[in-house]
Amino acid sequence: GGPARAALSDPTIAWSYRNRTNPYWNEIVSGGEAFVESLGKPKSDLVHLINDGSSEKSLADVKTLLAKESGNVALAIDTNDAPNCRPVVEAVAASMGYVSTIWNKTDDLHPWDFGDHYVSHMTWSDVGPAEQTARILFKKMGGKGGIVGLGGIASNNPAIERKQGLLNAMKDYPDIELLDYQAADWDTQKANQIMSSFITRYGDEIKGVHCANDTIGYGVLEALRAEGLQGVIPIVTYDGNPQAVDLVMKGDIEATVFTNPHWGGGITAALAYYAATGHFKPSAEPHASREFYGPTILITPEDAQAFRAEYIDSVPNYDWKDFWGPGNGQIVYK
Amino acid sequence: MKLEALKHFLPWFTLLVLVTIIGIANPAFFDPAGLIGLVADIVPLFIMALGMTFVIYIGGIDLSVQQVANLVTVITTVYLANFGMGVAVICILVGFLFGAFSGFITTRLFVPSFVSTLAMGFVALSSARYLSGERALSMDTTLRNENFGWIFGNTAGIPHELAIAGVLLFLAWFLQTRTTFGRALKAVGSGELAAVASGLKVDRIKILAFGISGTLAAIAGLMFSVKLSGGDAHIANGFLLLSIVAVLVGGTPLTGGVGGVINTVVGTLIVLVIRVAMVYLEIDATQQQLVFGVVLIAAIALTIDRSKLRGVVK
Amino acid sequence: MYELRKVDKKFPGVHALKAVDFTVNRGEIVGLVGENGAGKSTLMKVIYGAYQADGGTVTIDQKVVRFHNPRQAMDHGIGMVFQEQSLIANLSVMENIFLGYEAQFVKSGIINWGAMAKAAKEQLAKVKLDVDPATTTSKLSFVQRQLVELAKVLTLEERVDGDLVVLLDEPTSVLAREEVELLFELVRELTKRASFIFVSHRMEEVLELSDRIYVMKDGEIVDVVEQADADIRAIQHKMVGRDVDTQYYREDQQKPYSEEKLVSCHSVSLGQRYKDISFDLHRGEVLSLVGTEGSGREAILRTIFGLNCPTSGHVEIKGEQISKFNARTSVGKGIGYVPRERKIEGIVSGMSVYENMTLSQMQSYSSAGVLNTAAEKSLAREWIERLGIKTPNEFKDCGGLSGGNQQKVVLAKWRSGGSDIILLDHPTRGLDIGAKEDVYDMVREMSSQGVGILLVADTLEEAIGLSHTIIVIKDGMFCKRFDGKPGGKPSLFDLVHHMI
Amino acid sequence: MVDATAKPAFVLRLLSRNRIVKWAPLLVLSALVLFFPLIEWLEDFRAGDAHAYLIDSRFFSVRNAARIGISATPALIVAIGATFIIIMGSIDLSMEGTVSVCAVVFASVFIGLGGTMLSWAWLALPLSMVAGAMIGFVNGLVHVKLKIPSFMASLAIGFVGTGLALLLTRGDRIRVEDPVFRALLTERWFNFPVMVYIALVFLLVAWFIQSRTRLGRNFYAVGGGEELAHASGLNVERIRLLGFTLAGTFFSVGALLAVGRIGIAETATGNNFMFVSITAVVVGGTALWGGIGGVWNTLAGVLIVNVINNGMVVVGLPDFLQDAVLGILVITAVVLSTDRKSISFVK
Ligand SMILES: Nc1ncnc2c1ncn2[C@@H]1O[C@H](COP(=O)(O)OP(=O)(O)OP(=O)(O)O)[C@@H](O)[C@H]1O
Ligand SMILES: Nc1ncnc2c1ncn2[C@@H]1O[C@H](COP(=O)(O)OP(=O)(O)OP(=O)(O)O)[C@@H](O)[C@H]1O
Ligand SMILES: [Mg+2]
Ligand SMILES: [Mg+2]
Repeated sequence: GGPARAALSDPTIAWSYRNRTNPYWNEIVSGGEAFVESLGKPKSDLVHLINDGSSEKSLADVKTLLAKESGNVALAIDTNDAPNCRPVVEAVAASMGYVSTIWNKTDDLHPWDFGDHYVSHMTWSDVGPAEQTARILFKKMGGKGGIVGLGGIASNNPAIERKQGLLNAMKDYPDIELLDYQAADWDTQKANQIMSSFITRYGDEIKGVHCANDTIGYGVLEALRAEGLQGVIPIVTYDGNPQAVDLVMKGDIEATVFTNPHWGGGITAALAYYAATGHFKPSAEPHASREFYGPTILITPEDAQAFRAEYIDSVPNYDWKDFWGPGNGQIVYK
Repeated sequence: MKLEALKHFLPWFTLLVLVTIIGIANPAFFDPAGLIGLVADIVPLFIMALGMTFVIYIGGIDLSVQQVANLVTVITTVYLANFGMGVAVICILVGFLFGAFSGFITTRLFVPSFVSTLAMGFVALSSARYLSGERALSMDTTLRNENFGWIFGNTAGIPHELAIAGVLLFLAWFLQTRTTFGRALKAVGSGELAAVASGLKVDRIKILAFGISGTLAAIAGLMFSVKLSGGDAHIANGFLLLSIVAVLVGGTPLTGGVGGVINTVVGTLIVLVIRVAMVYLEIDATQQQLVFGVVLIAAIALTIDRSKLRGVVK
Repeated sequence: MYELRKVDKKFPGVHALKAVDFTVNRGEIVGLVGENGAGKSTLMKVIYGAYQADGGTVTIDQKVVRFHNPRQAMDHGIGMVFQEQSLIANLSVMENIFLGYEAQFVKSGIINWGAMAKAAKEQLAKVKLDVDPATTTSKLSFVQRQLVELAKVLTLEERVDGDLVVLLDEPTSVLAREEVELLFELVRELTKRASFIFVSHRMEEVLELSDRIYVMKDGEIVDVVEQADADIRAIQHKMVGRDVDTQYYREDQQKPYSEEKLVSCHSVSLGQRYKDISFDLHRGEVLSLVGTEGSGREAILRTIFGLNCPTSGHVEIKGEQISKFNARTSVGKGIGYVPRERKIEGIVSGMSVYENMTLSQMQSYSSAGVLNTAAEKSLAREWIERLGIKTPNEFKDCGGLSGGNQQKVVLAKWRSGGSDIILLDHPTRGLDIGAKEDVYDMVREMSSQGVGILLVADTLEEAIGLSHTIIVIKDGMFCKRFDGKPGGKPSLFDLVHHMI
Repeated sequence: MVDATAKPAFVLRLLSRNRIVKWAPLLVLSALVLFFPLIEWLEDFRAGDAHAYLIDSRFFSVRNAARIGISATPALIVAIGATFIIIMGSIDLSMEGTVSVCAVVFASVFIGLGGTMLSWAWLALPLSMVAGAMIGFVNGLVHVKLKIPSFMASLAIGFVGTGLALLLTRGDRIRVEDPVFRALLTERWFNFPVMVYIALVFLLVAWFIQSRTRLGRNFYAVGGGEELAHASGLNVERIRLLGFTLAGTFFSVGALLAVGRIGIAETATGNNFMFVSITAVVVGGTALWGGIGGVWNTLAGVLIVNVINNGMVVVGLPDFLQDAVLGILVITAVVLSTDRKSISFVK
């Protein structure tokens, strides 16, 4: 970490994320904007850096912004790939900006190694919730039969964890057989094609489908619909997008997991901003406040209605200074 | 005739226009340290585009560069502990072999490079996925710093990254303009049949051009991997289209025989500046892609020397 | 009826047409001659609407017209047979014939192929060509394609009321004599309906066919002569601006060749292209292969140069048997090849004159792969001087030179590299007499310096005039060998007799 | 080069070689269709329950053919659009953007007008096709009028298209749930969903354009020699413009089918169409340098690519290997369908 200097007075608040073509990131952005508005600024004051899945662009854009604002930046970022986190954080710290990250970070990188400038890292422990959705799926299947799984980009952390959750759940269900598990790269159309091929290969053996996120779930659902199998073969997904919640309510999806991206988007920006403006001193906080898990809410047909009312139909008014309230404890490394 | 000579500088003119626009909007852009930093960051992309130039110069295209770089990030990360700096040799060799094999498929089996390199890219992707165990890998930081830390140093205010780019550019330029190989490349790009009938080993030259592209893609991947201190099978995604755009905007058309590595310097800078402009001019997030496309059309319309496109524009 | 008055055309740096006056009367065949780059093709293209004149007027039957594209010219009855063939190889014959005029066969948006085939048959009948109109054009022979080209132009007959003007830009340069006869016959028949403008570098043909002859030089019409008054030497003088030696083959300079064998072919065959060919080429010898188009002569040259690999037999170069047929090896053994398609295989357009000259011998102008450009340039200057290549300097793009000068660059490439076996494939095709003379001079000179030359000549006269030895090839097979020492040369008749 | 003056025997042999090359894509397709069941059979055989090779094959079944059909249709229509352009010797890389825009335009108008085919909302279909045609037209204008090579022009237009789709949706995805529209996927005639028949109709339309209209034939003329075509009086600029417009229209039909398949329109709808469709066109035997090939080739090419993708999963190939195998098979297919004797070099 660099030498401490006077906190920034009015840093540029920026969010760097993958793209705008995905509801998940749109929710993140809406949270970021809500936070900016809570400061009495127009939401257009939030600077968007979009990397389109390119780590190179992610890093380059961050550096450009740092150069433009001479380091007067409070940055919230998902660095797109875990290895990209280190150079991003190093660049921000070197120019005395403040950064909070979510999702992608290598295990050997920690906020406290950078003094105040690397404010925090939030991720979601997806193993547990993914295990829960798997259990819901298995229960629906009567505890036996074959399942197939469709994962995200195989090297992505959440993809790995969500698959792990599925595998963990299977330990308690000896009669469940994992027929196949393939990466669908978070892509609806790819998921659709893989699923229809799975149906060819395994036919009636498939009694359930475990999807790594909602986007994949939509593709799977349509592959099933094409065969007249929607509602016959249960599926579970992840992310809790509004449309997926609707599908849970209709019973097309058995369960999904809400990670509250709106809150995540707001709070990550808030952490960077309030650290930058000296509202709190990150280095004075315990480790648990600097690396922590975000909230997860399991959504099943029973509670979908209530969930929708609470989180989607009206967005809750969050206290953007309550950094750690909804969190889920310190990150644990295996 | 004066006008003819000016055409040579059209890409530079485009660059100047773009830079001026940003500079007017935000004079902070001209801060030298900031500028050097920005330019240093584009080095891996530039190196990849440099390799791409050779292939486009002979009228082909290399769609495998991004995947080769992906594979190399994995190789570097996995084998750094075993081989230290020697891992660079492995990477370069792998890059060269992938490129050369694409070239072989193109020249000997008559598969258009659009397809052969795309397919070889798939092979590289599979290898990367296999080798990485489908995980994002990170390097041991001390090992990285011991072996490759020097890449990110500074000497007299010049980032070493830039120096590396400079050296590679010089080598590429020398190869293109001063050697029999470079002359042969030009002949192959402008008139392959005449090159054959002059007794040149055209197949070998083409295979080598693809090999160079693969090699430079590997070097780009290596630098990127070291910079990020890790690698995975997707980490270099986003390089491919930009490196093609950099070459074409620089004024090396896909028809071959015209342009060259110096053009790619301008092309890369134009790409850099367009990208930087998005941030400096605070373009709305949902409009960035649209603006990129439009500016790209404008930049190319300004840049390309239509008289050199020889005959019809396809 | 068709008249150009004071037509001007400028290209960047070139004043291609200078106040040209040009008239074509009904049913007339007008010849147009001039050296390379005189502006003949440009004039044709202005008439045809492919280029737009910068000044002057064009009138048809006293009405002023101005064409913005070839289509408008066609609609006024003007058609053109191009110097380089203009048929599209991947289309069928009938599609080529009616290209751009398919509308007549379209009914409610659908092309009626049957009707088109029938109409195409009629057109083909006009040029006495019997091929299936649905044949892909690339499958036709060169001559057949030339006839299709003419048939295509003749569709104007039906399409346009009134008179036609058909432009023939060097239509004969690739035809053998009997095909030329056929073409001429057709043209004469067609004067009932059309006027013709005939461009050729073969002066005898122009004289034979044309009623009136325009002579161009440097973008200007320098003379107009009636056929009756035409005199080859006078015209040539006007064209070139100096006297042209009638003895331009320089037969008197022909020296006997030595006994040293440079190339020996032993029963070489290539599939069905040519079979069982044996001959020797000696140091200082000029050996011509004569035969009709497609008799396999070019294929033999290409085999010796390594561009194709024979299916049986073997070739020895300077006593060594070739085991691997590729251009690289042949060049290494001192063979140089001047291809027929000089713009495709001869020069690399886009590269400068000096780069073209050293392309085959870069190792001699480099050390460890690094070029010695200064040496290359001085070599280029030397040869530009020596062969009188018309180019402002050695940096000029070779693609911008005229055909004759391109040809000289190709020759310079091989000669400067010390090649002592030169394969010439139609070396004078499309060259004006001035340029041709230069080529003949070079052939003589090379031969006297001990270079062995294998020639596939443009005309029989050329073959007879230049060669020590003439071998007649018929249908890919050795037919007859003639000794061509000065004084004992075979006659045209002797050769033709064996060729067909 | 073809030496037409050679002996008839040679011509005959040549013809037969031509014929083999011409049918090569179909042969490759057939080989693949027989190959995957073989792997499947071997797998079962080793597991001890051999089945009848083709009759009991899961891959070689009508149901699976329908699945391949569903996944292939949008790509097929997009690739057909690209085929016209490639026949002209140009290339169109704008499909990803165009597909996204058209999908999004369709979905938002459709929802806006009532969200069911039984209302005026059906107007969204032609409107989306108009949008596609317009993007194609602009693409053509940029290419022809600014004299920017089609590769660059269409690539940039593709970026613009994706950007436009993003601007229209602000990143949201639009679900189209109207059962009448979704009948494209859910309604089956003779085991195949309606969308497959629709695609077939458009394939026939494309074939008709290619073989029976002046525009279609002119594509071949331009691809065979643009300068020659111009000298023969063709208005090449107009043909190119129309070509790109036509391609844009087909891209939009592809977009509609893609929405029909997934029920979602979003900025990402166009993802992956670029490489898949160009690869399919080339694998089908249409030459990138123009003048050769056609829509039937493209059908074969798209089926080859989709059969490989489907087959690899069906025979249980580990997913990290699938990219490599696809790559190798694609190269093989192109090698087999290339007439090496008729070309002197490729780039
Ligand atoms: N497209 C062009 N651009 C620039 N200059 C041209 C062009 N076409 C012709 N010229 C110039 O016009 C002059 C006349 O050329 P043209 O082709 O008409 O000659 P030509 O008489 O047909 O020669 P040849 O006998 O070789 O066919 C040439 O000197 C050339 O420099
Ligand atoms: N695109 C062009 N740009 C500049 N000059 C040109 C161009 N095309 C042709 N020329 C000029 O036109 C003249 C004649 O060219 P042309 O191609 O007709 O050569 P040529 O001597 O007729 O050879 P050939 O008969 O074999 O075609 C040359 O002097 C050349 O400089
Ligand atoms: Mg001419
Ligand atoms: Mg000429």
